[in-house]
Amino acid sequence: DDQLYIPLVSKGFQHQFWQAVKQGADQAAEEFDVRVTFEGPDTEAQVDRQIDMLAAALANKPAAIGFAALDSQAAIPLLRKAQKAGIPVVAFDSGVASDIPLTTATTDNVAASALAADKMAGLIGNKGQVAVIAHSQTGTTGIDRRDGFLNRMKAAYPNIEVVTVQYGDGDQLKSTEVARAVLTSYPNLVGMFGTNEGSAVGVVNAVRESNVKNLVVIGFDSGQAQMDAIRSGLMAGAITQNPVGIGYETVKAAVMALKGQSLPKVIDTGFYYYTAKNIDDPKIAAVLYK
Amino acid sequence: MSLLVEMQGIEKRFPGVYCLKGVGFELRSGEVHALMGENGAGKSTLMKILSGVYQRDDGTVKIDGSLVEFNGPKDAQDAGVGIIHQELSLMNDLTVAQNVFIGREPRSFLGIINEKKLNLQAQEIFQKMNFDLDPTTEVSQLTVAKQQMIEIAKALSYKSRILIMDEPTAALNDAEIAELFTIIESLKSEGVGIIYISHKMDEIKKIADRVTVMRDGEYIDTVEAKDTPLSKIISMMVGREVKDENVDIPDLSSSPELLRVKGLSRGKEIQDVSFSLKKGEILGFAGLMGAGRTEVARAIFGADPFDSGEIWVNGKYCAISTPSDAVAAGIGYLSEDRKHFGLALGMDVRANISMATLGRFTNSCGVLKEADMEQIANDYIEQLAIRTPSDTQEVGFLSGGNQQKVVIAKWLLRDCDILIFDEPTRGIDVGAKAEIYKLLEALAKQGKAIIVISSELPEVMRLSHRIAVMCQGKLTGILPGGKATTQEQIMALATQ
Amino acid sequence: MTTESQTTSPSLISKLIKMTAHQRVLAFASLVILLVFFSVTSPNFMQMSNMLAILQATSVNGVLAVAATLVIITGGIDLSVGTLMTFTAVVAGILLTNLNLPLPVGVLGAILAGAFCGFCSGSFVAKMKIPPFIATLGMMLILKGLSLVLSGARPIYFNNTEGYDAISRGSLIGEVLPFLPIPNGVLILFVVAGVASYVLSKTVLGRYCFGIGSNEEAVRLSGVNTDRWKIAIYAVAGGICGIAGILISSRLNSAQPALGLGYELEAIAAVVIGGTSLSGGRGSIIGTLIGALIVAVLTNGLRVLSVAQEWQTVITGIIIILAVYADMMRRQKSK
Amino acid sequence: MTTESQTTSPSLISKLIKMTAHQRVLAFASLVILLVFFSVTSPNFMQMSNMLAILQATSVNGVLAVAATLVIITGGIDLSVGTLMTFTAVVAGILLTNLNLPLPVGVLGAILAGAFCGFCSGSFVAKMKIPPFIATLGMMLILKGLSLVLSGARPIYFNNTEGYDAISRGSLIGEVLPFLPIPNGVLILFVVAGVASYVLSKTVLGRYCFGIGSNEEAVRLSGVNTDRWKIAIYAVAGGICGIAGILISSRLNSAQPALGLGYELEAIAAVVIGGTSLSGGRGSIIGTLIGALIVAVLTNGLRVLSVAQEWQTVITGIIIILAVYADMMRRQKSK
Ligand SMILES: Nc1ncnc2c1ncn2[C@@H]1O[C@H](COP(=O)(O)OP(=O)(O)OP(=O)(O)O)[C@@H](O)[C@H]1O
Ligand SMILES: Nc1ncnc2c1ncn2[C@@H]1O[C@H](COP(=O)(O)OP(=O)(O)OP(=O)(O)O)[C@@H](O)[C@H]1O
Ligand SMILES: [Mg+2]
Ligand SMILES: [Mg+2]
Repeated sequence: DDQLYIPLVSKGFQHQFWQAVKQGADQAAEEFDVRVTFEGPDTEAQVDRQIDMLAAALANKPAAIGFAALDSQAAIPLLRKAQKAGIPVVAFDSGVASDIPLTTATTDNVAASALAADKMAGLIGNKGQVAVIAHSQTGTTGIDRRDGFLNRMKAAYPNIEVVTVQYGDGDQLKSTEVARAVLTSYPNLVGMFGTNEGSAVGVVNAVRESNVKNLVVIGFDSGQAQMDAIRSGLMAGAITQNPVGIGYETVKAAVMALKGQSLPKVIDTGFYYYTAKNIDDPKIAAVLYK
Repeated sequence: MSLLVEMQGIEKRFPGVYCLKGVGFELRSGEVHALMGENGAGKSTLMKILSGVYQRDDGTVKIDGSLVEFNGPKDAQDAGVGIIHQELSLMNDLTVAQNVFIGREPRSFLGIINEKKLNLQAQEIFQKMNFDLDPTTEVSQLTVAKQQMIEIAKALSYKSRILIMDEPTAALNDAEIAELFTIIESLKSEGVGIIYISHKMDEIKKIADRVTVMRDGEYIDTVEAKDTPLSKIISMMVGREVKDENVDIPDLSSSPELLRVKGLSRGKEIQDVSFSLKKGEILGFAGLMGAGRTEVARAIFGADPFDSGEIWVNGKYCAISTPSDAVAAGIGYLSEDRKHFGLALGMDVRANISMATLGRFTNSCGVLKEADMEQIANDYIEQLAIRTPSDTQEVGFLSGGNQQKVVIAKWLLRDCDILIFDEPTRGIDVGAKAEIYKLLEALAKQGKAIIVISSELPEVMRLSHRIAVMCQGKLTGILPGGKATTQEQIMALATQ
Repeated sequence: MTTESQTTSPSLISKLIKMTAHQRVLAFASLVILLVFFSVTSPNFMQMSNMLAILQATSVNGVLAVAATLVIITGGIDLSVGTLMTFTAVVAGILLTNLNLPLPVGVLGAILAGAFCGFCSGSFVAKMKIPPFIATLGMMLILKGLSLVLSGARPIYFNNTEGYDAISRGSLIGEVLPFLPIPNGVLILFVVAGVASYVLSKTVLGRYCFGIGSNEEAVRLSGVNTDRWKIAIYAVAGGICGIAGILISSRLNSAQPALGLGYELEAIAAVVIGGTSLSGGRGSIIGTLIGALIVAVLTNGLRVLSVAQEWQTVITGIIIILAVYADMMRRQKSK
Repeated sequence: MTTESQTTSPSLISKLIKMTAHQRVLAFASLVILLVFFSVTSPNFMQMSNMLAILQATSVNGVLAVAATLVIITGGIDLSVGTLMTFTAVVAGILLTNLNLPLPVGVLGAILAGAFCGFCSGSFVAKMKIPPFIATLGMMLILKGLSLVLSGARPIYFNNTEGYDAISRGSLIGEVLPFLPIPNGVLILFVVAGVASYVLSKTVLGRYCFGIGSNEEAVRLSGVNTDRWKIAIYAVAGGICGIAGILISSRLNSAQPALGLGYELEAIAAVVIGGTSLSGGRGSIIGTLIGALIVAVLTNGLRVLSVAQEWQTVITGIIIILAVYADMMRRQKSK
């Protein structure tokens, strides 16, 4: 077939966030009549595996490439090779420390979790102890979301103490276990922030299992369980990015580049705070994945 | 007497080994039929074919006159063939009773095992054998001899009509052997046919009705046991006369002392054992099963710890806590259990022979001198007549007796001043045995000090310059060797 | 296996020492030391709710470890326990949510699916003579992929199935004894462990487990069809993983197709910490339970102490080594 | 180990068949079949650049697998190879970037750090009699934590160190033979494998590796200080992991502190696919290389064919089982 081939090398595959990105990419593929493949390593630590994937993608002589770098530097030699071969590169989710990618389809994770901090502060009356259950200690999204929250709390809310940051690897079961231990060690906790779907659902599970009342839970991303928790009031609200949009924009940008159209340096796909009130707004509902 | 088994033209090849070359064999009911031959003659292989462990390449097997085809040991069992394998094949982590009845546990609905009944059944068999053992003991806790008794008990429990015993007495002492022979007699009277393999020639005269001899994978002849002198059987086996002279005891009065053991003790197993050993001397250790001889040897060698006692080598106190200490002090120990303690079965003959001596075959960078090792290995293969296709054959594929020779070669090569040989001739054929006796004597003449532990009294008496007797962990006496001591004198000390 | 008391006067204390010196009791020593240590260092550790959290955390890993124990005793290894659990959870999800079948069908389906996968692994090992490591590694990859394929790479929620989450989270005991709200998941773990322990020590299957692990050739030479039994053992282990699949999906109220990778190492670790030998022939379910509890207490305790995560890992590593070392010493002494 | 030819006329063809039937050559069969299959199905597979990508992908896993082979031949297992690699990469990063020391110091430091960790694991196994699984699992956790602690949980970039990335990415061969730009990383893999293979077959260390794996007690009773040799073997394996640490950090131009988890299973898989027995006493480095290449070719080929990722996993699982099965059949026949 003579369809244009655009492989997307992502940071992950099995997790819902990445599946949503894939979904957006598939949508765009259909719309622009290109062939898209989507691949990512098992964990966000496997920088070298991602590079092997990128190498295999390049071997297939693609028309363009979408790439979400696990490490901002590691892939630069391969990207240079792509550049030399005239293959346009579109970055998504997080950037590459280089000017090779024509554009980056992303949202500001730091600003997004700073918003989570603001919402948390408002709900707990600007004082008390809160904890963070994060999904990764070393991955860029994990670091950005954690630090965005912590720095905002430190800078703007002196009476709020972030007592601990613990990591559950984004695994629902492990996050549940971690959150329960945090609830045990900090009985006076008033709020908890989970930095991705697995972490947030873990917090909700822990709250449910240990029968804690009056704890403000704020999550990140979407997914059925998280949306249910918001509807039922267990979770006050959550930040969502637009993963479907990220996937869609990435492929779209690649197609535009191939047509020789100019692209902005950054395509900001935006983020939103949603609660039980606005969860069904069409604008919000459109960016949530189940 | 009816023909129970008829094997004809049996052929079997292994890679590089033409093992059985058209062998025939027959067994009548109610007879003990001895199968004789040198190490590697093919006896065990023939029996493994009869018991369904191996498949033959050619030939026919008839049982009760009808042709049979065994696809596995189960088929043979169902046809009434039971076997005691030459190599112990027990499950070390299970208890004695569980071993005996594996596959035939008394079970109720849903496969729930009646453990009580199991132990009782085992107890019954042991009682019949006059063998005193708690059926709930774990097999790994037992000595080789007791493990051998369990193999026998297991084979008996099948109530087979055809019972193959492949060197059942190699690890046994006279008392147990006598016990086994009464059992054999009573089985005979029940019409069971028994195939008996052994390298202990005196046993043949005692129990065999007929003798079939094999050599180099070929059938030689079948003769009536009582009409044929042993020397004839031996020359049929070996293809020549075997002569073995009696011991002549050298004068060692001016010989320096090489080893002194003072007050060696550990729990009940070793109680205050003291003795000394001179350069050029062969000290035999006699005793019943479990007398503690192996324990003493292992303690001296540093293989097991001991509570108190001292070991002096060459007049100097020696702190030995590991085998490498012992070897450094010039002590070598050939274990009674070659499979577990003597050989790396997965490695080749050459590697096993040189295992204790690698330092001699390496340059300063730790690179091995393969050519030298090959040379030496082949020297020993020749000297000890080890039957193997080459020095790169995996030891696990050798016949039992040839495996034993490989361990002996390992220690001969190590050239220690003090050599402890624990059951060195276990499973070794008559011809080779005589060779090994001569070898030990030659070593002693060269100035080595040798301890020989053996459960065969004639062997101890044949070899030893002095005989130490042990009983229940104690050294009960040291007797002079040669004609000066009778079997009765030794037994008196061994059963105190 | 008896240890002799050093004291000569048969005082109460010496008797107590004698009692605790007994092998079985001492196996708990590391666990007890950990519990005492964390109770002393953190006031929040020794609460009913935290103890329940620890037990709850043990339940899934414990059940997987029980499955792994059976296979390891035969001298094999099962790397597929984690993804098999996930796969069976997905199967349950499809049966219950996508096909809307009644709850018992879903539960049974998951267990049977697990048993079938175990049967396949067992056949690879027994019939095709593939080393267990490879057979189950292959199975692990196959199941990892199939879970994603079957679920469409998204979680399946059990919202249609009334009472599904109660399987793990509800508390039958709590209904009778309100002060002891032990979750059903934990109850199921103990039932599974109890049955497995009984099967291991009292039935033919268990006997052959030990026999095959101890000396497979000897068992075969005794006329036992070892291949068939090995397959049976892997199938049983697979069925137990199916139970773990039910437990985890009930607790998360969803089948998460991406979960389960890495759980195999944790399960095998619990088994080995519990004193079961990887070379086969030796082991016990009670040991495995203790091993799983040691891991769970350690993990929870360090978290409750709010030790920084990177140090948690370091300390866990050290303590696992020490716990096993203590266990080795104990065994050596009791010999 | 000889195979007899069936044909009676000694024609050229029968001779050829005889030659290829030779054990060593046939070991490559699965690998060759995979290569041929992918070449036929995808025009992009058989390009120089893709072959180099496959080799590059093999290099790190290959070196780890070589390290694991040594330990596995002794009958042990090393679960720490992956995190040990990461740890040594972090050590190199600290030496070179944080302390600004010259390149050789960093390389040597990483290798020595690896050897030291191996020495520790070896001591746990040999002196404390801790099962290798637990000793190296503990080590894996300790090193995982320490890597995060030392690096402050963020990557250390080697931007100060001129030429660090050339260690893996540069091509000495390419400078001489421009049409064959094999990266140094691959060269290093082959050098490491060659040396390890020589050590295994020609030196005392290798002999004791096999001896200990085959029957440790028999070797000990031959007067060999098996404990000391075991420690040495683990230390050598650790040093090799240090080389892998250099390779991966040079390839990524950074030490990634969270990487490495899960790599142990892949390395062990390569070893076992290569025919080394997990029960010890048997194995070869060439087998391990083939095993690592099979995995790399399979992974790359399926990607180049653009198979959906979930199906990639399923197919990989199936083919690994089949490849090992073919290998088992071959060995059985050649017996
Ligand atoms: N599985 C095997 N593979 C290769 N060779 C074998 C195998 N089994 C036996 N052999 C060879 O076949 C020959 C006969 O061995 P067998 O065990 O039958 O001898 P045997 O007469 O029982 O000797 P022994 O008295 O020493 O027990 C030996 O040379 C042995 O090396
Ligand atoms: N591994 C073991 N565990 C427990 N007891 C043992 C073990 N090995 C030997 N024993 C016991 O130690 C005692 C001495 O056994 P040892 O093997 O030294 O006797 P021996 O005189 O060499 O006799 P033989 O070798 O003929 O059996 C016996 O009572 C035996 O049951
Ligand atoms: Mg024999
Ligand atoms: Mg003895």
